[in-house]
Amino acid sequence: MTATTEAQQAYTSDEMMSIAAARVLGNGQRCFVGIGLPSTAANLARRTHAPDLVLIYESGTLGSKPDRLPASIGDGILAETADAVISVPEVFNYWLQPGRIDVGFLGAAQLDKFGNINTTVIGDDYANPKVRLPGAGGAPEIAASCREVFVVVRQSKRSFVDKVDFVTSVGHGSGKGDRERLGLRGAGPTLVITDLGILRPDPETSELVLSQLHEGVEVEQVREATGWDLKVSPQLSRTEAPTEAELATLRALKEAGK
Amino acid sequence: MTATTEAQQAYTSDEMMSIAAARVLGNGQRCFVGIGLPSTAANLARRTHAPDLVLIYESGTLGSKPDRLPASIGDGILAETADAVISVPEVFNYWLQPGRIDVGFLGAAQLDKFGNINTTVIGDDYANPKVRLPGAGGAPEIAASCREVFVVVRQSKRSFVDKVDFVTSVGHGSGKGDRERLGLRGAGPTLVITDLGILRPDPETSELVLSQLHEGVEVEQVREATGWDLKVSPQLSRTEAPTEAELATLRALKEAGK
Amino acid sequence: MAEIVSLAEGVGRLVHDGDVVALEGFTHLIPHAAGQEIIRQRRRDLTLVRMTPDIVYDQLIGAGCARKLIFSWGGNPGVGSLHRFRDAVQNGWPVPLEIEEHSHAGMANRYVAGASGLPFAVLRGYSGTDLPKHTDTIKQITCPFTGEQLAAVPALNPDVSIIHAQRADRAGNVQIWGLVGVQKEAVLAAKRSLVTVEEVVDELEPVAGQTILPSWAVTCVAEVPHGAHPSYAQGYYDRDNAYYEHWDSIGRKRDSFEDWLRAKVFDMEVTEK
Amino acid sequence: MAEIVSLAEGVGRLVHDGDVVALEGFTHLIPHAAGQEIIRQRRRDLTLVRMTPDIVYDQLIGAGCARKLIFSWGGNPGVGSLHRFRDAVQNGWPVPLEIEEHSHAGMANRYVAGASGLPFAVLRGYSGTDLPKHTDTIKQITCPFTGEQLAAVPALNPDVSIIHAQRADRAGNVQIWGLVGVQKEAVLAAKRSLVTVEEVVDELEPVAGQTILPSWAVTCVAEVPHGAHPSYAQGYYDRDNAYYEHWDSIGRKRDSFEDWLRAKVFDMEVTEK
Repeated sequence: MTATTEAQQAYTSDEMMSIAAARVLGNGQRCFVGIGLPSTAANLARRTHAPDLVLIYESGTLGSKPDRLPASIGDGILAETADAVISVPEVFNYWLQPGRIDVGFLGAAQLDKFGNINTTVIGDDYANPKVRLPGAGGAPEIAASCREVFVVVRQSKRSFVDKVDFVTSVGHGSGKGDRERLGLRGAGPTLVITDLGILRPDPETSELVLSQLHEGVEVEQVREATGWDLKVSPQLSRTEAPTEAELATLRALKEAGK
Repeated sequence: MTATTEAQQAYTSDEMMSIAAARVLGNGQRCFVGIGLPSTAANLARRTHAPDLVLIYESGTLGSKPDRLPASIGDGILAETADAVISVPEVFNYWLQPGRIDVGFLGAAQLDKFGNINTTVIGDDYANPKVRLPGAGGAPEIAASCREVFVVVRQSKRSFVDKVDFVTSVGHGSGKGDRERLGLRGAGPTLVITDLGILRPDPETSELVLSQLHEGVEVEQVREATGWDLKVSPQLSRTEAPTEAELATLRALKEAGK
Repeated sequence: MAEIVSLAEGVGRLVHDGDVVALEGFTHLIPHAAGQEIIRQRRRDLTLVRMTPDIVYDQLIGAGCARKLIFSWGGNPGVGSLHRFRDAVQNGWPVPLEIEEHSHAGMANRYVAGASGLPFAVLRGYSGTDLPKHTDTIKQITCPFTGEQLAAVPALNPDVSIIHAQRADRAGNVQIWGLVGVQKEAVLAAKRSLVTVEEVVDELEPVAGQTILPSWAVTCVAEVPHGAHPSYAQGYYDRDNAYYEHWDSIGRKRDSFEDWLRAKVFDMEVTEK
Repeated sequence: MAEIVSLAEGVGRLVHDGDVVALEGFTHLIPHAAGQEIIRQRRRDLTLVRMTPDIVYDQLIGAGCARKLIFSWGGNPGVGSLHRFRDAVQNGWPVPLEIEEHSHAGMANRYVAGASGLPFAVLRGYSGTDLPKHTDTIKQITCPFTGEQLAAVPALNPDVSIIHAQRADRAGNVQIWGLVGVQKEAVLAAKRSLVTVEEVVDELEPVAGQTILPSWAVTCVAEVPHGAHPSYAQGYYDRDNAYYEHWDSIGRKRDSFEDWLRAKVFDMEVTEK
């Protein structure tokens, strides 16, 4: 899965994705972190350009400062290094629900062109699914209540679909204005960071369009990895390749987490 | 205010009241304690026959074990000696509301023949009261949710009225069956302990009747201190005079609390 | 992130005429110094919110800062009445005081709803009492699953909540222990918040039973040693029970109160400069 | 007051066929030993409740103890799927498993309502998702003050809740610290409760961030060292991350799971006697 550019780069597309995802987090932001790819990116951001990033995990930690990647959402290191440890009901009721969190950082098993997320079932029949996924967890309310949502997910025709089989977490619903109609107070997914590039909702339609390509990736490659007729932003830009410092920090984090 | 018996006793009627109130608390019971007379009685009980009485104060302490009378409901000694200190919302929501408390121990400014309590206003006009009292505090929900309620209050025509000017906390409403109709789950006031004796609700009507006389008090004296036509239980009994141990413990508690 | 300011600056910036203001602290950690600073800055038309408007609000009410009080128990704990509160309710002195009266359970849940970003809270409360006749912020609600009737109260979301805590670090993280009351909820329910603390320290050593309000959940922090007196700060000083008794003699009469106001509040302004 | 019992006695007395049973512990302090004791005692037709039915419920489901699961996230955290859970949902093996699916916020609030003696909880949740189409315990409710539409979920009141904690004293007071999850609410919501602890001690030294469940709020306490493994108990042992990976290979196939069940659960019964 090494990204191929003219000169073969010494980083994988997964590394590019994590680094691109880390870069979009601003210093001092309050970030509700899902485990896996989001946690990797958020911890990388805190170790590079955003030392004051406030990491919030649904297990009940505010301001965790782990010195390695947590192995799970409730890794002891998250509690031991937190500013405050609170109960799970309090996380959701006092901190997430009122809109105190700037960024909800989510993964997805399946994502559609309006940024709706499915982590529940693959297949049309909920009672007899093709694949039973883990389910909602904290995601529906993270997607509803954070000021904005960043999704980080590997891109493929299987995962990027025209319409998700099950709406676990609402992105932009069936298009512009749906969030307001549903009473969802956050802005929803404003960025989808993949191993190929970055998608953003079109300001007119809220449909996700390709707005940024990672180094060495071509538009056609992204379109082939997308299950709908992907539009490309007129302001399409290029992701800068990872710096040595970013790569070294990411690798050290992952190594320490083993 | 010394109780007069044939041989002048060496205790006051207030002391008799506190001791009589302490005696009705069973060892191991969970008791939600109001400040003032109830707190004196509950602490006396814990120091005499009920060492395992669990004292709960609305300031957020479960199982306080003060070695002197607390000067207020939030005296530091209540927190320092508690099994657990919790927030005020938690006291009401997790501990009182679900019916976990055996006895709610309340005072009253005004009490009527069905044990309804007024601590809000004296006079008919809420907007222009004759006397503005402190208000409800925790009492309405203590009276609603504890398994039973004991009221401890000095008896006088002014305080024991036919109908309270304002129902701050519901006793037996307007009579038998009213608590069930109102959805109140505890039994309500089962004992009213005064400086003259003890009143209990009649099982048929829920009207408070005189069921016990303190040493040296006569029925007529109690009737004169009651603002309704007080009925007397056919099983009228006599309170035993304070023992030396009870008096000594009560006085030591009060002395230490100064 | 919370800014560390002086008390005068904090009150000056955060409390405006006409605001809904909550000062919380349940017996423990009552923000008395902040209350007096509000008087000193001559704020008017405040809607004051507090479960137990004891001395701290008797002072604000007597000084004419408030037009409305939202509360559940108004007395001088262990002593008796609040005479300035009574004088305002019964005689409209120095200005009329509107009241909105709840129970503790109702008030606590109103803050919880406010802190939770919900418009209302549900509780088992008020049933059969006369409170709903006089308080229009108590309604009934039906459980959509069981059909049961319960009480509903609207969220409290003060313009500013003020609390006192033991300490904060230089980043503005606030640490409280002992009786924690409803202070966390009051701060989280408010649009702005001021936390006065006994001391600002380099590091917040963990304490059993502590509550931490992270810096980013607080607007301003002011170091105000003894800022809770005559209330207490566990680990710092005890409750001044004699002062509560003493207050009765000050608050009982308008002239003794006004003498106190001049000597202990307004003249302090000059001293501070 | 809580009685101190053996694990076998606690499960024997408190968990009955057909009960609604909650085992809680959010990553930290998962009561694995108690889960395996339920398997060993061959309980059937349980309605299992848990926010995150991870390995502990994969085991119970695979062993055929459950007829229904109420949950919000079912996976092997950091590893992948729960194969026994999937096999029960998709193939009805070893018995069909009915599911009732919520979000974390909904489940947490259902426990809060249960602990609070309320029939339901209100939250901002589920709006626009497909969950309400399949879960009939999600309804709408209207704020009686603002007219706003919110979600309502019914209280959870398990017949028995089981949690694991660091320690208890001999009177049965239970102390927990580190990530406290939703355990207090789960215990307070339940009709009966069993708390397994790492150790029973003479005195509970205060710990920063502790939660205390007083003895009278708990039915039984059982001393079960390492009772959370492969989860962890802060201050006692770390999470066995390798075991979570290892579980994938056990749970993936019916026969490897049945081998594990025989060797690690049922044969342990003999050993214990």
